Amino acid sequence: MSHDGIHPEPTSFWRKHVFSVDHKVIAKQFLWFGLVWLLIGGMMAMMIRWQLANPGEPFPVLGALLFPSTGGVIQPDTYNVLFTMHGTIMIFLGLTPVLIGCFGNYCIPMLIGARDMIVPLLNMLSFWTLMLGGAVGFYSLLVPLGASEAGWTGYPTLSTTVGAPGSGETLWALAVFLIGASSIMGGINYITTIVRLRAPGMTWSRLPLTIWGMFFTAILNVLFLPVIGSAMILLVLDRAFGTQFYVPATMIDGGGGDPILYQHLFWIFGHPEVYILILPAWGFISDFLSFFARKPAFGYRVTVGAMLAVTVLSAVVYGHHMFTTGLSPMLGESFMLLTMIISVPGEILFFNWLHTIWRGSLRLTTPMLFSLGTVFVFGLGGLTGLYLATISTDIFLHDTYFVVGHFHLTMAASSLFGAFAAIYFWMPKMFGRMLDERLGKLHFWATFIPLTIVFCVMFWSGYAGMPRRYYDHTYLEYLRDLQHLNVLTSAAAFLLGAAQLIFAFNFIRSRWWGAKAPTNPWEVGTLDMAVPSPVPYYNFETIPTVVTGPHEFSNPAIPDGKDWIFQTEPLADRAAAPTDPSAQPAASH
Amino acid sequence: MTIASIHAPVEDTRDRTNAALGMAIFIGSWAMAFAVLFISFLILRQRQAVWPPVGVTLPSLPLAVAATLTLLGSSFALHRSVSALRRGAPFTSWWTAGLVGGLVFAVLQTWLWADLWAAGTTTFTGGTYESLFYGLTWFHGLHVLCGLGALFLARIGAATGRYGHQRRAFVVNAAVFWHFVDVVWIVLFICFFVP
Amino acid sequence: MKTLLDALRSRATWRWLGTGALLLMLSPCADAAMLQEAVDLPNRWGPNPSASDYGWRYDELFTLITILISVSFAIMLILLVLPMIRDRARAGHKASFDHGSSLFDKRFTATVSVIVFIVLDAWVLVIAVRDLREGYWNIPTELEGAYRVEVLAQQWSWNFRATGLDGEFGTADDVITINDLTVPQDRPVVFNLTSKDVIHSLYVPDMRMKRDANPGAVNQAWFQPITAGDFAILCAELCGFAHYQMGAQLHVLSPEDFGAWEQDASMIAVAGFDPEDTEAQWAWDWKE
Amino acid sequence: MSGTGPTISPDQFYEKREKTSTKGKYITVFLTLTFLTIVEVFVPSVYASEYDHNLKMLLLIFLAVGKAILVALFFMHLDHEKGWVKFIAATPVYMGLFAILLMLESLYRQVGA
Repeated sequence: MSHDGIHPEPTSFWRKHVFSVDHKVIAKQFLWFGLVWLLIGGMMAMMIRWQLANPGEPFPVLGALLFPSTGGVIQPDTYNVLFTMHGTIMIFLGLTPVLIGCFGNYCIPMLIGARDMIVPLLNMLSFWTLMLGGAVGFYSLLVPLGASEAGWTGYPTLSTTVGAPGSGETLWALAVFLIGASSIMGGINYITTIVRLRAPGMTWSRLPLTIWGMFFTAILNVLFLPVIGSAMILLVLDRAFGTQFYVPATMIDGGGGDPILYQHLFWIFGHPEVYILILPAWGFISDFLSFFARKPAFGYRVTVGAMLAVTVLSAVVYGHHMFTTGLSPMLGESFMLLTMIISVPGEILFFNWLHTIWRGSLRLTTPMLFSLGTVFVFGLGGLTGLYLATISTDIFLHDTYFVVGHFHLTMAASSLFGAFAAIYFWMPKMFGRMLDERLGKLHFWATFIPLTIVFCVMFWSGYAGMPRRYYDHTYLEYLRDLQHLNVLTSAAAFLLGAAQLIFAFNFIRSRWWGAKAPTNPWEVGTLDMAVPSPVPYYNFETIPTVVTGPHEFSNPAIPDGKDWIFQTEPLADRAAAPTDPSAQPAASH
Repeated sequence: MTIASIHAPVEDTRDRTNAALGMAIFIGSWAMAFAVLFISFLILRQRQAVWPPVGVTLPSLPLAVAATLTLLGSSFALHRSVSALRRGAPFTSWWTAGLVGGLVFAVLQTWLWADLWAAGTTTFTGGTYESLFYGLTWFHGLHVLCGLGALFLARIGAATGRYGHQRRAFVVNAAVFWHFVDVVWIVLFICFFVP
Repeated sequence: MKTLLDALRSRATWRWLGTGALLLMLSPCADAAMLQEAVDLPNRWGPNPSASDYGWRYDELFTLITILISVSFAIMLILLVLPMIRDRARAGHKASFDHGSSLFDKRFTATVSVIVFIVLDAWVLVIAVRDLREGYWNIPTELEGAYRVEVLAQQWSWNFRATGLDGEFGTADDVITINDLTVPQDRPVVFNLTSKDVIHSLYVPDMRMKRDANPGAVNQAWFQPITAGDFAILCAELCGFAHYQMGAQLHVLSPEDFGAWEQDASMIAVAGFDPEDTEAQWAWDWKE
Repeated sequence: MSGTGPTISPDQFYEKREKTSTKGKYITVFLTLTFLTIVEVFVPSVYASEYDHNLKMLLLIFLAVGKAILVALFFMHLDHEKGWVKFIAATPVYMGLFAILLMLESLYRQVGA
């Protein structure tokens, strides 16, 4: 391909760094945005844990600044705001921007061999809509009569004016709507880009698995974010115009609005949202495990098929969030069966990951450690899901800390680990600087160990019957003798929080003062690794022509005795390759 | 290529395909939002023993029928216009007809709201019917406004020569969005106006 | 400005900043009072033993799932850690080359996943469906001697209503209590739940029961106490800022004690009945 | 994604398609839609209370869906030579499944309660 379409790089500050349409700049904007919100959300988690370990004691240092009226003590309504906004921020403003906003934007054009997203302007708009959503969400914390405190799920009628008179909840719903709109814009862009802008020769079976993960995430985004958008519109109408979508007319006999309708709508979106957050991480680690085990990804097509199966099934298992709301038994049993069926593609993914690293040549770099960590925590979280998929055990465990431990491991910890793996992996290409490996490994272990303790102890608390979203577990006698579990969780959680400072330090230092990154720091063959670090404005001087798959590691047909090959380089002739039955050239896999 | 196409005077098949695919995904996505609203309608209507609920003044039927036919007519005009555009024939007069049809629809819709509000059927004091009626028609109305904006921009662009046979993706997509608004209205019509 | 930049570039600055921040973050951990308190408080490591007829179903299934997933997780861990040790990159070590795309591989994957599904999921599923049909969802009717309780949840208390001696709701002898429920031992206790304002959830951990109280609808739930004594009732669904305070007491009395209690309570209810007090007339027709 | 271009230019393609499809067809579609709208309005008055309520509902839903399909099929042409692209826009049709599911569930709650 010729040089058409290469425009000169914008030179003004605003066009270059702020209102840029360049996917790499937008990716960095998403990254910084997400990291700042992760910090804020993490701080909120620290406050929550502090309150649970030391009920009614002032939060050290920051408490006096944030809650001067109480001398730093977190009040019950503040506590509800904290966990509500912790959930909302972490999911919508922290993980989504980092995983999907940043790495979707960065990886999709880079890995498929395009110069930018298909509609760069829409891409920019997506970021600024998210920014607006974030601003509205943040502003909701400051309004009189209290911020949103109905949980991140925002169940009516607690989230309607019946339970939350302040305007904070309305702003929260608007923020979620705006963030959803941003994700839809991103999703449309991602799908169209992947379908239309793949470089010549980049067939569907030569896409890195990262792109597949992103593709399915984008599909879920465009299909299910409108659902939450509509649910939020109805909520806003209920709150602002006195409509009756979610508020029943009478206490007992139906009529009027239906609070359960919201639960259905919310979870029709909410369960796919779990996969929206985890599919990119699955994509990353499927690639990274292969990259750093120097082995092809085991069962590429099966992995993609499993991701597809999860995508398709994700919409029809949502009922397991509602086992105690009074679903009809038939529906309950169907959802239990479907939930168990969706675990099969999950098992297949595990099987393929474990098979990928088996008999490899493992380079335990930081991205690899985080990928292996993802397998570990997702394994733990996924398996404990069995308790919650089973209605008769879920009846006891629903809305206890067991659920908190489970979903933090599956959708929070694993996607966070996936995000960290991706940051450590692509930092050199994005910023042209290496992250410090020693600090990175320290960060991994200092995160991994406390994290496992935090959520395993949460399982234990839930097993002992400790309900979630309680301000003070020592208030009721039944829970007083479980306080030691809270203290243990909190101590580990503070360690976990402190460990993130290592990352913040490493990231900031390496961003400006880190070692200069070589062109191909990890010796892998994807398209982005062939261009200089940091990546130049239009990515590819000429659009590359792809001839091999992304995972041809240790292929005997690779010339020059390397164990990797660029996707643009052909493998040696089949006849020249040793007669290993499994050594097939890329075209056949 | 793509980035160039934002400012380029002509577009090629590739660009048109991109635009068509993007629009198809957008319509698919946004139809989900309306699907959710219609599901809410079904559920809430089912919870109501009598429909329409006792004491509710229904909107004026002739007005609603007029609005529906206007919208259908406007869709038809836009379709003729796009067909002409694709052939390279003059298309602006049909387009103007469609745009005017859309404007008339907006006026009729406003009239409907005003009528109903004057009759005492308001959101603030109302129940399920009012909630659904105003909630869904307002949301639809916003899309009508967006659609009218797009139709208007396309018309201006056609007048200034920005859009034409060689550069028509925006025009086609504006028409497609308008048809989508039309389809939603057809379902709304059956939900609220037919007693 | 330049000195500031130089300071930012120097390692010492960062070392001090880092250490300071780390210490700040770790300071909560070093809170001696918190740890001391944890040691001093009475400790419980699991749920209390089941006090209900069907509680064993939960306990048994929980144990079964725990065993199943522990074994699975152990296998996964071995397969994860073994390559990390054995297959570390080192001089002279080469990774094997295998796309895992042969028919054999696909069949192998399919077989493993089917086996895992049967061992892990299908088994549990069958037991769970049996438990639900025989236990949790097999709600006894009035004819089967059920003791019926209407529960009206509100922010932030539980209103309980039993029929009293006449066996009918909405009469003067209805026993109405707040945050305090007395039920007979060895008789099924069936609840009708609804809510005045927001969603609540009636959680009786020792009976292994939980059910949401939704405004605008009535939900059913039941258990059959097999031990007399006092138990806790909690709210499990976020219901506002005093959610954590929304507890109640459950008293299970032996059949004889319960008979005497019901007699007394009914009489007191009749004596205290005030037809003017419409707030207290919230009974509804029992829903089976 | 290279080398999959059409063998005829898209303009020729549309010319060809426009020739095969007559102007009259779209006018017929429009008139059909108008007719259906009028039928919709008259259905309730013909089907008064003595007729089955559900039948009326079904008929109305059928009419509305038919009209929606007509508009989508005949008017909503994306500028793309491959016809299947417009079916992407039809994915939300599967929300119908959820609609049925939710209505059954809602019925259960009302009857069961």
